[in-house]
Amino acid sequence: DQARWTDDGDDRYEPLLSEKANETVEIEDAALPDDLTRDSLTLPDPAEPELARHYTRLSQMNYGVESGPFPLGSCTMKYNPSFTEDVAARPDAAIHPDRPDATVQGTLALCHRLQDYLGRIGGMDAVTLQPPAGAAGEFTGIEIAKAYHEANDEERREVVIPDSAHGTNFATAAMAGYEVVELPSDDDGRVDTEALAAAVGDDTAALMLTNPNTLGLFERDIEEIADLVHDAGGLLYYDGANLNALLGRARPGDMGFDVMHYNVHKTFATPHGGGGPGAGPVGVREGLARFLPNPHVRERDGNYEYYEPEASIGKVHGFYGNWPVLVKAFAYIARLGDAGLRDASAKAVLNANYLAEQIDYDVPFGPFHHEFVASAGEQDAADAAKRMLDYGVHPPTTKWPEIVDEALMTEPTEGETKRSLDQLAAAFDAVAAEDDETLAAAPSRPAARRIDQVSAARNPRLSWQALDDA
Amino acid sequence: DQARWTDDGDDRYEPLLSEKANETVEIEDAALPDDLTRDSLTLPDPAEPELARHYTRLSQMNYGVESGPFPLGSCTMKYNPSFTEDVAARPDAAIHPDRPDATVQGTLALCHRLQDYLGRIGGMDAVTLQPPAGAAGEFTGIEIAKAYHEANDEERREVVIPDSAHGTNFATAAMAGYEVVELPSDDDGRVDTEALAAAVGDDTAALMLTNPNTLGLFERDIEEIADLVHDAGGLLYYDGANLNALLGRARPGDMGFDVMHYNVHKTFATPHGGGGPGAGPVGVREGLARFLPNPHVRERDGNYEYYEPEASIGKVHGFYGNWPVLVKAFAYIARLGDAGLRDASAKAVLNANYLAEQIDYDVPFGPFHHEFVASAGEQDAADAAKRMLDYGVHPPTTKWPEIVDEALMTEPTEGETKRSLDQLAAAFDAVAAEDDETLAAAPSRPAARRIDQVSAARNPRLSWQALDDA
Amino acid sequence: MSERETERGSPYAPQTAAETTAMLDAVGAADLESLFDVPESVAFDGEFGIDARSERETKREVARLLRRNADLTEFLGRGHYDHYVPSVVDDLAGRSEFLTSYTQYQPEVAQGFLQALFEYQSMLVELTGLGVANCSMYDDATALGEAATLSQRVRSVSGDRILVPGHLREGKRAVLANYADGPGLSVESYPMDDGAVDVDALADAIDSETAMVYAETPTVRGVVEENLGAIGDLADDHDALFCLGSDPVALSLLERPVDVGADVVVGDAGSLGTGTAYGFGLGMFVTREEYLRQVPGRLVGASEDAADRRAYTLTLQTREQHIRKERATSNICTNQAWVALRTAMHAAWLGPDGLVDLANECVTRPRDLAARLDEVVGLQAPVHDRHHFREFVARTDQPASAVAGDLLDEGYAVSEVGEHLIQVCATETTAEAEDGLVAALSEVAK
Amino acid sequence: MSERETERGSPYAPQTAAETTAMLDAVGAADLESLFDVPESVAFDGEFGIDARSERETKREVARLLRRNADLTEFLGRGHYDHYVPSVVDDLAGRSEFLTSYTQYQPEVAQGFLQALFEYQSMLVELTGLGVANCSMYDDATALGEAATLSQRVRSVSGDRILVPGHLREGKRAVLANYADGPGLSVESYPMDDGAVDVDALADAIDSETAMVYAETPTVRGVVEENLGAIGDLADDHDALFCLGSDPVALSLLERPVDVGADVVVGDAGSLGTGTAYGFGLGMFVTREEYLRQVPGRLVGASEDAADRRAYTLTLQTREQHIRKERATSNICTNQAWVALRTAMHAAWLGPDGLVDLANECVTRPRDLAARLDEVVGLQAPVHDRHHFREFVARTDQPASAVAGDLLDEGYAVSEVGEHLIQVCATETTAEAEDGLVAALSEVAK
Repeated sequence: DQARWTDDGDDRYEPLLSEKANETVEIEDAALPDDLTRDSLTLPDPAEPELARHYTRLSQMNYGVESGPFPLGSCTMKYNPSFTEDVAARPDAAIHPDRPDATVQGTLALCHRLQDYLGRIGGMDAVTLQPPAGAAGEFTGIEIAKAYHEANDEERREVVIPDSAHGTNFATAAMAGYEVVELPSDDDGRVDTEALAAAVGDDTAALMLTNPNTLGLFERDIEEIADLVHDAGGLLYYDGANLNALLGRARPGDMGFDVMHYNVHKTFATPHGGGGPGAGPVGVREGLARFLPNPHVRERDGNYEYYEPEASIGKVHGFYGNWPVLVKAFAYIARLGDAGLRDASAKAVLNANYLAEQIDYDVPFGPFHHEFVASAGEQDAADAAKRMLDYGVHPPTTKWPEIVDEALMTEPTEGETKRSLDQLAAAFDAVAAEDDETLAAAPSRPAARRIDQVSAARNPRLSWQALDDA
Repeated sequence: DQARWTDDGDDRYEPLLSEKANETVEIEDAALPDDLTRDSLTLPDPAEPELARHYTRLSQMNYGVESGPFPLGSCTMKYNPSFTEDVAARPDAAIHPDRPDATVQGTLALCHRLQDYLGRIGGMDAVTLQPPAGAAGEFTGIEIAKAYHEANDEERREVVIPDSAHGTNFATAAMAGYEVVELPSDDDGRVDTEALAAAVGDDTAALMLTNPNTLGLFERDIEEIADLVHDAGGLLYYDGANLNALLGRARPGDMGFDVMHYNVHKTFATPHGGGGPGAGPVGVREGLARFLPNPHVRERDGNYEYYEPEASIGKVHGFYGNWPVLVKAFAYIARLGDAGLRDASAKAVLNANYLAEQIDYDVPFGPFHHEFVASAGEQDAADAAKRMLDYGVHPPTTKWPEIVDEALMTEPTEGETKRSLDQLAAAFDAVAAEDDETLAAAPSRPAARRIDQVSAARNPRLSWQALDDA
Repeated sequence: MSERETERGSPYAPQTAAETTAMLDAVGAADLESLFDVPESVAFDGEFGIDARSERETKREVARLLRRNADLTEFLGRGHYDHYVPSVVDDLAGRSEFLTSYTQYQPEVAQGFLQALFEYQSMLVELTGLGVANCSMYDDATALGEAATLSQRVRSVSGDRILVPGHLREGKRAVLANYADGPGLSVESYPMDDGAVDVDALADAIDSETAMVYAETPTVRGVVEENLGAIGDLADDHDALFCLGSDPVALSLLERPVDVGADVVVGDAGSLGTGTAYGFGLGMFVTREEYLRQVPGRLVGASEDAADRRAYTLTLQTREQHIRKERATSNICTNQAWVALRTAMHAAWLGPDGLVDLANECVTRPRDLAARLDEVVGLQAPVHDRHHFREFVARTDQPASAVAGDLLDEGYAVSEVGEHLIQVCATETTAEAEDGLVAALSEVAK
Repeated sequence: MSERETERGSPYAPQTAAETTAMLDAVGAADLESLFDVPESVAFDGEFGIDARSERETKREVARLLRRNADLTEFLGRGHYDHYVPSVVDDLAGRSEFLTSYTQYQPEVAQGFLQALFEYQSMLVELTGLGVANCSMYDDATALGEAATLSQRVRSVSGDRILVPGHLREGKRAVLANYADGPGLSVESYPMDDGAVDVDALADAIDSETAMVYAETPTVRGVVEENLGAIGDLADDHDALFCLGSDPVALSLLERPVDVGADVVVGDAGSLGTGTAYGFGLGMFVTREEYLRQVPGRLVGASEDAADRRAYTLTLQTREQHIRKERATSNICTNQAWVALRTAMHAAWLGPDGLVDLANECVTRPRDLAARLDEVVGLQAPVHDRHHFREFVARTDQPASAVAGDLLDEGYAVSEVGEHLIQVCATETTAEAEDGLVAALSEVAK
């Protein structure tokens, strides 16, 4: 890569914008009376050429899917097709949400079609696009379950969640006011149906489940699980984080799930954007459609309109959700169609299996699908991950799920070639052979050396105003 | 910057596409008879994710204006405003050149306006947009001069060019069938008017001149020069490569130039694209407009049309020139207006003067404008440039013009801040203080180490088919 | 291209057929289907019935759908604003190293995004005067919801009332209601007086059970709130959190939240960096340093690396769901980081002078437009005798629905906010359309 | 933004006023104007009279102008073709490291672009079978002009005749004429027979004074030339260079130029990577290895660096103007490198199967469309009883100008190429519009 000016005396990799070009403007002769205005404003003031170099430089200090393999387990870092960006940037997509329905027929038509596509893919009868992320989808789904029970005049206070589940499941249940009942996995890494039978009852509002689970394992007893939950009067919630493993092979609706969310930034290849935006549409089976968020899109005689579902839970986003993200997801699904979606899953699963086969680390559970959890064994998984950075690849998710010691949770996605998987496997194996000292000293090659997390948390400096040296 | 997978055994920085994913397709069942088709086709076949990583990686091994200072003398590597890309990408700009005039009124209106703007900026009476680059503009201009003399029933066989001129001037004159008369510079680095007086005569078709010249010096005797050439019956051609130095301060037309080209990829900030595309519009004074390339745009009653100038030299591009580049140039000029264009020149000149003041290398000639030529003195200028790469900046043009020993021809442009100029000066000075051995071993920090030019030329390998090791 | 077509599979799954075979061999599988450990009884053997398309055809299909949107000039606001976003923001934010990266779990290879988010946080700290900004929430409504739950966590005494202004966007209130549902908070409105907070009425409404008072400036009707200090004092007197709704453009000019006693500032920071995007937003969340460990969402902090250089990392993650699970401060995981990146870029492009100029234009432009509309027969504007920011409400002699509807036919969209009330939003992007709006209203309002 | 406005200067000159003052001090200048060493007598003290605009306003202004272009579906070709360019090409080629870089005078920091151009050259070598491709010229017409001057440099005997086909785009011939002017070459046409080269007539025309024979496949009328081998033999017999015009899409399917005796291949390589761009092109120039040192334009070659790794560099620069001056092989300096980058990307995206599929579609689509038009009352198509590529000529009973003009009113553009001849170009991008064209022609042609 290109050399870049650095002075050995520099104590930073790239100055802050505020260190480059801060300016203070006194607020004078404002269009408002003085007592309604601030006195001054101090912010960076780079001209466009400086701005461009600053962010170009920052981008060079960041690793994306086009930089190399990005096998973060449970994150589905697949390739984000360029053309979906162009599609979402269409001027006729950049409209205001408060227009009357009759003037946004195009937008509503696209939403209606996407609802339909998602319904078919998940085996669900109705889908809302409003939740702006996966966790927001979970919240929507759990609020729907709550509304369902309330409509049945039932008070149910518990949500059951396996110990291997995503942290969001627990937090969502708590946010909705539920008590969390944590379910231990069985020795095979799956739901322990006996423990489940013991856990569910009159207080069970729902079971939240990912399938395949975070170990990549399909919950083979899903029908029994569904029966247990349904017999207890609870609902079955599907966390769609791992849907990329099953496209066209199994549908949550067919497995007995009542509610689910889709992570379009995982399964449908919209870019993760350094943490967001995503979108978390929620699908429900027919009887639950009346609880969907307000408003919902329906078609009448070729025209589209918003309406409020009769027992709607209300809103989970101020407007209609993350529209540009939804456009990208629509474009991705329309591009791939049935065969493409099926193939994406097949190749994602093959890539995970192939990679697991190539590496020296032990993979205790299986058969897995789109991801696997290896164990770093005697090594510290976090240190091993740092060392992988030195080999130029992004490491897997580490130390989670806790069911595996020193977990390396690995999801290569369908976007890798055999060549890049071999390269990735070589990095795993090189690291596996190294000693603790080497791992602890890593990384040395990326933009920054090992960063002190403890110092960051003990002495929080969350803005340039808080820096002593700035 | 990010680490990247490399194996010490690798003998390349990034594999060729052909090394990653070559495929052979047999041509069978073609839509044409076998005897009209080839047998097979062997080319790279990367899927889009691989393609994206390949070119992302290649981009990381390339230095652009947004990477840092790019003070290549005579190249005017100024910042290229992002928005001009968006403007040129408009769908209504992406049309076919064979439409009837009535259906391209927008395109013609823009061209007409740009012709007008350029005419005002250069002090020229008519401007053609057809030449696709600066050298093509020179060719157009010299062909116009030729046509002018032929129209006067004169045979003139010589074009006079100062020794400090761009190589294109010489090549263009030869290409148009002229003999080149090379004019030595005087001790001040400018045109020697006595030598010029001796050189011009009945055979002089034109004098080609850059002003300020490649040393950044304004040809103070330009009026005398113009008189000498005109009195001899020749035309005065202005090479617009250095026009960024003079915007709003002096116009070629006012100095007595009869024909000129504009380098829009220099003066008007269209991106250089790794060598092109550019555009080289040509301006002429009134009497020469009838020789302009065919077709030319004119306005009639608010409508625009193409017409063939009565004594047109014909065409220099198959269609109408590099249209997308022209759109960007138009947008740049319209954005800046008078004040912006004037300011661009002022800051370009100030930046050059400031940088020259800061560095330890000697700058023998002055006062200069937008660029200066320093001398590396006892050092080899090419080696010094390689060493600058290690300090993370792009070096100046080296070893040219020859009038300065070990020349470092430096043009920082208006796009640099004081901060970046100080950084650049520090790089100059660090290199100036180093010994020959250090310079000869440079660079060590960029994507590649010093590249063997001799081996490349002695054993030309111009395609992957020609590589022994591929 | 044939291989790029989807008949044979995903164009974004790059394995060649030969590679697939080799890899199946390596894992000992007969075929791809045998890799799926799905019991027969739940296997899906149907089709979705979704046709694959080429990239070109997909674009055409979206174009065909979206062409059904009417071509309108919008004078719409009410929480979603159109400020011009410079091209360089699209260009830089679109770089794949930013766009396709993930949450910065490995900070050593994510310094670029972390620094950009740190800079975003810092800008919000300057704009609000408060000490801690998180690096994004979904939108203003969900940020408000998070503020309500924060109020319950940090308040020293119990209390479940959340007081909100009578003029509040319905959607925002509905989201807040859902966030309030879990912790059992009750959301109640207090009245307005000529478009601004009726401070006396608020004083009557507030009590010791009040966990949080929310106010906005500008309000959903564009009114610049003049009594923020008094509202802050009221909240303070009752140990209630004072949550202020605003946005970065308004905060560039208006009183600093810290100076009026705000404890939390929420709003849509996407008013910079996003433009009109059908309600797509960026939840701004800024609060006092004392609530640091109760803040929802991600925080970027400065630290040092092993080379003793300043470096950035996500920090205080023990607040978050992936560590704290059901005891987390929020369930948020995926956020709007990339939108925050764009906002920071846009703010830096404008600079402080540009921001102040833009904010001033947001005062003068609606002021001037209201004055012009006030001269139109059948209109009185503005309805509220207040300072406005970006937008204002006008009274119509004709039914508002008829005026707004007829305006649509003329190609202009305004909001209908009452039987005889329309709302008009004017920013720099409507500059060239205002003459047309005045002319059209002169026709349809009389 | 106020500082970004141009009243105070260029928004792309980032000095602050304080910096300007400090820098003027450093150089000892009183003010900016004193830095200009321009004699009073030639100083410009007027104004250009060009108004500055904000970025937003500039975009609006261009939009306002270009909106005057009619909204037409184009069935136009004749040397400029519309093939779909995937978004990823825009995205990757638009990266500033590529777009804003310059000619690779410092190869150590330009390996990325050099490798991409090396790959472009290699693709052309594969497509033509010839050994040396340069890394770009302006367009097909200028590349043809350069071929003509090459023919004079490399031919072992003198001779100044350049023979070109009777069916040749006028613009291309005009450019060739200008290139021929300097070296004193004469450009002469030889006749066509039913749209293809009349080989017998060519045999009559060619003589020992012939420096180069030029032929095209497909021709400007879309005819696939069937006698290339015979033309090559004729040229060879007379020691004339055989220059073949084509393009990368056609060459993916048609006979390899090396197999028909071509010495030089020119054409518009921008048919991949560019799309319709008002004639903006990419001059392809490929020739035999024996002419290497006479090749115009830039060449990228492989070499090794000091670490013994493969690396790339511009090579054989002694052919070029900046070294050889008036003895250079061409005056070209700025070329179309970035366009070549796009072409290589597009070709790689398609892959060999995609290229062959696309080329086959360029045969079948016009064939099928011609058959449909042949059934339209008032039309006979194709006029030439030949294989076609992308386009064909149809005969009209009505005057062609009336038919083409009436079609414009229906929203379709075709070329008028004779009193009763129109030309129609059909590629994958016209797929959805062909029904409409047939229907419209059914109305206007009868």
